[in-house]
Amino acid sequence: MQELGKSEQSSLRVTPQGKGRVLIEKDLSSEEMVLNMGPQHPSTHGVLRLECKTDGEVVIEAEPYLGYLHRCFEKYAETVDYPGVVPFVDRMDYLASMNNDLAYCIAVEKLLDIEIPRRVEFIRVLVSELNRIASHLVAIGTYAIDLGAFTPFLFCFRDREHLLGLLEWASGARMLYNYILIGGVAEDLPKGFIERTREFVSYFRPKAVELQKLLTENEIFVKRTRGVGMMPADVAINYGWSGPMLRGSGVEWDLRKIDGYSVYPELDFSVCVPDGKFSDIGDSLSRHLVRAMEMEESLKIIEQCLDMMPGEEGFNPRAAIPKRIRPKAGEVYGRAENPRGELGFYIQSDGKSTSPLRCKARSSCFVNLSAMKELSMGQLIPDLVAIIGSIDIVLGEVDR
Amino acid sequence: MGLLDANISKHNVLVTSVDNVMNWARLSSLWPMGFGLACCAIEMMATNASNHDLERFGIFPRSSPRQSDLMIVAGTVTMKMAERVIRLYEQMPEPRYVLSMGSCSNCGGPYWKHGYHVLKGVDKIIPVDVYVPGCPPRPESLIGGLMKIQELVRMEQIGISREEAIKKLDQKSLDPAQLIQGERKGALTT
Amino acid sequence: MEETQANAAGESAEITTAKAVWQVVRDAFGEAVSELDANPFMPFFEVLERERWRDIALFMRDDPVLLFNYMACLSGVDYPEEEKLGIVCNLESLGKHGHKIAVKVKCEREGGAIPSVAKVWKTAEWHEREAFDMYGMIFTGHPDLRRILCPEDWEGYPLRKDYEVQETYHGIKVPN
Amino acid sequence: MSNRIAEGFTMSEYFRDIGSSITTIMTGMGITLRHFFNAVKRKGGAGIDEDNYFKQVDGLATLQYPREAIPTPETGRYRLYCDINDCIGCKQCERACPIDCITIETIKVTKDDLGVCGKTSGGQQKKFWVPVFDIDIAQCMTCGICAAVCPTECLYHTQVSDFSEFRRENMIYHFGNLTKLEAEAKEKKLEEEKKAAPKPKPKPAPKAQPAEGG
Amino acid sequence: MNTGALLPNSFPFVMSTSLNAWSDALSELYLFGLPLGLVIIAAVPLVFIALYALTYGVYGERKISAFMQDRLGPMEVGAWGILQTLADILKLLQKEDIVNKSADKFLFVIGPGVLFVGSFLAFAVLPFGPAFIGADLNVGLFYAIGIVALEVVGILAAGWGSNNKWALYGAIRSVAQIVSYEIPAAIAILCGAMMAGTLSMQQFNLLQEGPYGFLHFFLFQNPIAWLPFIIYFIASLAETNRAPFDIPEAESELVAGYFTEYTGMKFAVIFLAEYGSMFMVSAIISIVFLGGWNSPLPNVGSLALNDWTNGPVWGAFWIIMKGFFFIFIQMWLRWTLPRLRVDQLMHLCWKVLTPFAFVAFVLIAVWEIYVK
Repeated sequence: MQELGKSEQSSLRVTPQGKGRVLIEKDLSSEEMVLNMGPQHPSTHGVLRLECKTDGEVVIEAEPYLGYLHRCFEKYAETVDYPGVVPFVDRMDYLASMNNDLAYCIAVEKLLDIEIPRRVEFIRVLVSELNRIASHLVAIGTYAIDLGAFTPFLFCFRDREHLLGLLEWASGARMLYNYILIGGVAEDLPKGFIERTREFVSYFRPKAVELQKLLTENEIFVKRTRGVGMMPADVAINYGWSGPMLRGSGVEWDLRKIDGYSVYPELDFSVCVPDGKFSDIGDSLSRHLVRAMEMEESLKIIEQCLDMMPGEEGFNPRAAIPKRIRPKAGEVYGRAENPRGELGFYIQSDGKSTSPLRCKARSSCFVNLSAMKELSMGQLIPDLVAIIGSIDIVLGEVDR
Repeated sequence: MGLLDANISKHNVLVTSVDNVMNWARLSSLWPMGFGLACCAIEMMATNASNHDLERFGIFPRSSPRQSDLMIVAGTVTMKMAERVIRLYEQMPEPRYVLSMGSCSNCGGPYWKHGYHVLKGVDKIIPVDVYVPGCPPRPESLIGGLMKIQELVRMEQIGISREEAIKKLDQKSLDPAQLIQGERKGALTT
Repeated sequence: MEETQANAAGESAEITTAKAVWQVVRDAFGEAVSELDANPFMPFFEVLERERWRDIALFMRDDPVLLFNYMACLSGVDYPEEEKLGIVCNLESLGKHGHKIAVKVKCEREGGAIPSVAKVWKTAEWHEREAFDMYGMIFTGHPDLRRILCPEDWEGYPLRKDYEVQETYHGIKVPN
Repeated sequence: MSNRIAEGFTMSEYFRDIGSSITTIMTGMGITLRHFFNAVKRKGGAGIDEDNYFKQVDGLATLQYPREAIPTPETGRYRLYCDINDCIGCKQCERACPIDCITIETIKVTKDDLGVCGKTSGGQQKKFWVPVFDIDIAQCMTCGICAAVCPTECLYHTQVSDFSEFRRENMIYHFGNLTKLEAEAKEKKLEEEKKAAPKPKPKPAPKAQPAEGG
Repeated sequence: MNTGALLPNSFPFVMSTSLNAWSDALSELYLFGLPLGLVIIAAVPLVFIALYALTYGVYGERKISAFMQDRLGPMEVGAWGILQTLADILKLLQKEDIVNKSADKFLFVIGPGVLFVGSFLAFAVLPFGPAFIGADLNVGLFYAIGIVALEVVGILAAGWGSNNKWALYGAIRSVAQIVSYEIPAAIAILCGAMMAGTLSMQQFNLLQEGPYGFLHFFLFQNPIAWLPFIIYFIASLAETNRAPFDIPEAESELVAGYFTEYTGMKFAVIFLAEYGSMFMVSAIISIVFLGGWNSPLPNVGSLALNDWTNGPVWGAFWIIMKGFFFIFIQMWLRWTLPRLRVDQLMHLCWKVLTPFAFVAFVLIAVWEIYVK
């Protein structure tokens, strides 16, 4: 199969040259053209702009331009107090707000050194895994759209709607929750939430299988993604990739296992790495597969959370929230596994003010996207679209 | 106002009925340009997706500005993006409408104070017809906003400009303060 | 990790590995690096001779004992009271040794320059561009040092503590 | 091209490719056809907090919004609403709001007016008139921080979400319980009281900065 | 009354069984020395096609796609959104007609026209019944597959004239695709011609006439005929730029392909042309392989189903139904599959479809000469 892909490339006068580099043979005289893709383009997932130098259908080089959604998060974090940052953190990676909040709260709690009630921990893990599924559904759905299949996208969004309903029921908002607070959660889970979540899990499992049959196993989809956008593991690490992107390159690295934050060490789940049978390790298909497999793992985690969650008698979700959050002077780098990779917060506190002196968000998309230039070299335009889709960028997090 | 305008503005039957048919066509086929910028874009996608399905109203997203009638500015417009927003707006053919979706494009939203790189409201650069509040607005809110656009299209006629139509609709629609009063009474009674 | 016992045990181990790491770097570069600040949150040391930062980085990446192959984060920081700008790099040995450490490099506030490590860790390329965009320090040897988030013709460096927002940008009023 | 075939692109692979294409395409088409025939069913209108929610999710998922709507959960945070009768003018929400979309101006209630000003529904004596309580709904990001700090729980988010407007100005909601004239009168009264009894330090109500968005 | 009777074009003929007499009489009608009657006869199918394209094509596509995707599709414009397409067209009429300053104005304007004419010219040789045919050319089939080349000119003119890079990409891709797929398509159709021994469209239908209904169709006359049938169907998808071969208008890659810059009515014309050619290829495949206007029902003993369901009005009904069936399959494929890449498209054409088409050609020739 992969040989087939190569032969197709060779017909377009592109020959691989060592590590992912290609040489475009000049057997015909042709001119380069600069193609400006974005910031308003259906496949750039927002407002990314790619300046592509193209030779016919072949992209010689694609230079990403960011900043079209630069919303000054870091400036804001310096002006509002610690709990006030949470809503802005929500708006960074708007597809996985719960995970963002978790990362931020972990960083601040590390600085504050406070103990979190156990039920709060379980609630946090539960909602962030629910949100992880929702986020992966969007990633898979939009990837399908990028490759021209519209129906899987709508199936993904239909199922995501149930997740949003669940999260709205718990937190009060559909997308940007402000639910996980420093030292607790905003509210306890509503009555019946646990049963409904169980029902969701049993509802979603067959849908995931259907999605797999409809999209992932489709030969055209495989042909479009297999062997496209190859990234070897060592280069991926050098680029600072994390999350499904790095796992797609075959590195078994998941912060939920490595850092073991929250109650993840107690939960039984595996780190999803492609086995290399269905896909070539490091290509776009692997990254897609990792996301699809992670949804299943998240379902497992959710089930375990529901089973292990301590009772709600006398539980106050805000009990551990400090009245006045003013950490002592120091610096901290706290991180958590976002659906897109490692989301870290470097927070610097001077011990005097109630707002951080410096709050840098190490966003996973920003780092993952930085390899775009290398990934896009010598690809076809349709492959470029497939590669952007497989990176699964959220511009809110890239530009912050 | 010219002589012809004066005559037309009297709304004779023929002109109004043709106008009504034309307005019906326009409001039944509002093709928006999917102008996803930020968080609201996801809600816009959710509105287009199965659960709310904007296609019920004939609202069918196009990716080229040339074929769209409506620009849904969904998300934060930044300084870097502002010029492109203007450009895309200018690429759209008349008659065109702009719906500002979400706090950020209404007035800069959460970023209105210290957001050095955020445009404080898309209405500073292009004329906006309907503002949909929310951060992000629920799909229902967006549909409500689109219904408002349809009302506006219905109101516009030969001799009634967009501004006049908005003014008329504004008078017709409930004052939010009144609405709150009613809500307050409701809250008090329960 | 919020469990206090596990916390104390885990982080002290972190500090001991950090100490060991620092010792290796100290042995190789001597006074070029400062003492280790062994705080429980984020143990770090500072590169005092910043011209050698790239060598230190390369050493940290390639030394078989250290193998810091993964740069998690590079944050620009403003130190107004010291009249300095700086960067904080969080390094990790991913999949090899698993240890972490943070490194700080500082430079003068006006016209300061820090050697770029974009060639050492490719991820640093965009992080450094962002730090340049936000703080205005120069990274010498950077392959492509341009603004990344703000427009090319933006005035000032937004995250500096003394930043004043410009009045207009291309005719559009910026402040509210 | 020929060297590629030498690299292992064999005839059997060629036919296997065609075979797998046909089978996977058929599977996909079977799925869409099943959905096509399942379109006679419609999803029910149960809210997520109802027990039968997941029993009603088969078939077409579309909700015809202006005609039918799934109820928003009770916890839904949408339009910010202030029950001004319960507001004690403590300004905690104004301080807590990360984006300053609430503007409050208060006037201290004179002693003889305490009865007129009344008590909150919780029985707490109100000590401030609140002539200006403006919420810029267009700026509000429905984070719920203000509602969390409100001591009398008079500020809360309602489930109403569909309230778009033609004009930006209409989105600034005025909740103040005094008209401008009344407010002036009260201020004058307070001044007089202060003059009469200079013991408590004259402390004019701190003027909040107008937070006009436009 | 049968369903076919509801079609507007057939209404005057419902009561009459001697349709030919009607058409003969009509063709005698001359006005000021112009053959008005003939024009009417030729125009009647086209009126239907326009109606079809307006209502069924677009509306049907939206509804079918919606049901496949668990949604409702157009609902609010008319009952069940039946007037949606009408509203779209009326709206597009009112839109501002933008021509780029930097566009090649001549090509830009002529592009959609050529496209429209190219896609609708082939309808001249489509027989809608024993008497309904615009021009019964003796090389009708050849004409039909040849006229598609005009569409390429239209697309190229539109894409080049727009002076837009996306449009140019779309146009070039489209030209490469259509020209390539002409070859397997033509060979597959030639297989059919070989079985019939004629190129006349009307002759095709007459040859597949018979009391046993579908058993007389070429698809079932020859055990190898399914191969060119499938090849032509796949190639026809590519020729009409339908998914999974819709790379010239690939929305996620090329914004809107060669019609990125078109507004208003010009865009509507391009849209209609697409649906027109969709019907055309469906009609050709049903004429060549599935008996055209012949009823598929066989005579079973005393139940003379075939005889009852054959006739002028029934003929139109059957060919339209067969066309709709293939259009449904086209839509079904479109809303299921991802899009192919440019090189994979060419791979499919040159390395899969063309060799198989040749194989089919040889096999059918052998069958026709030695077995039959």
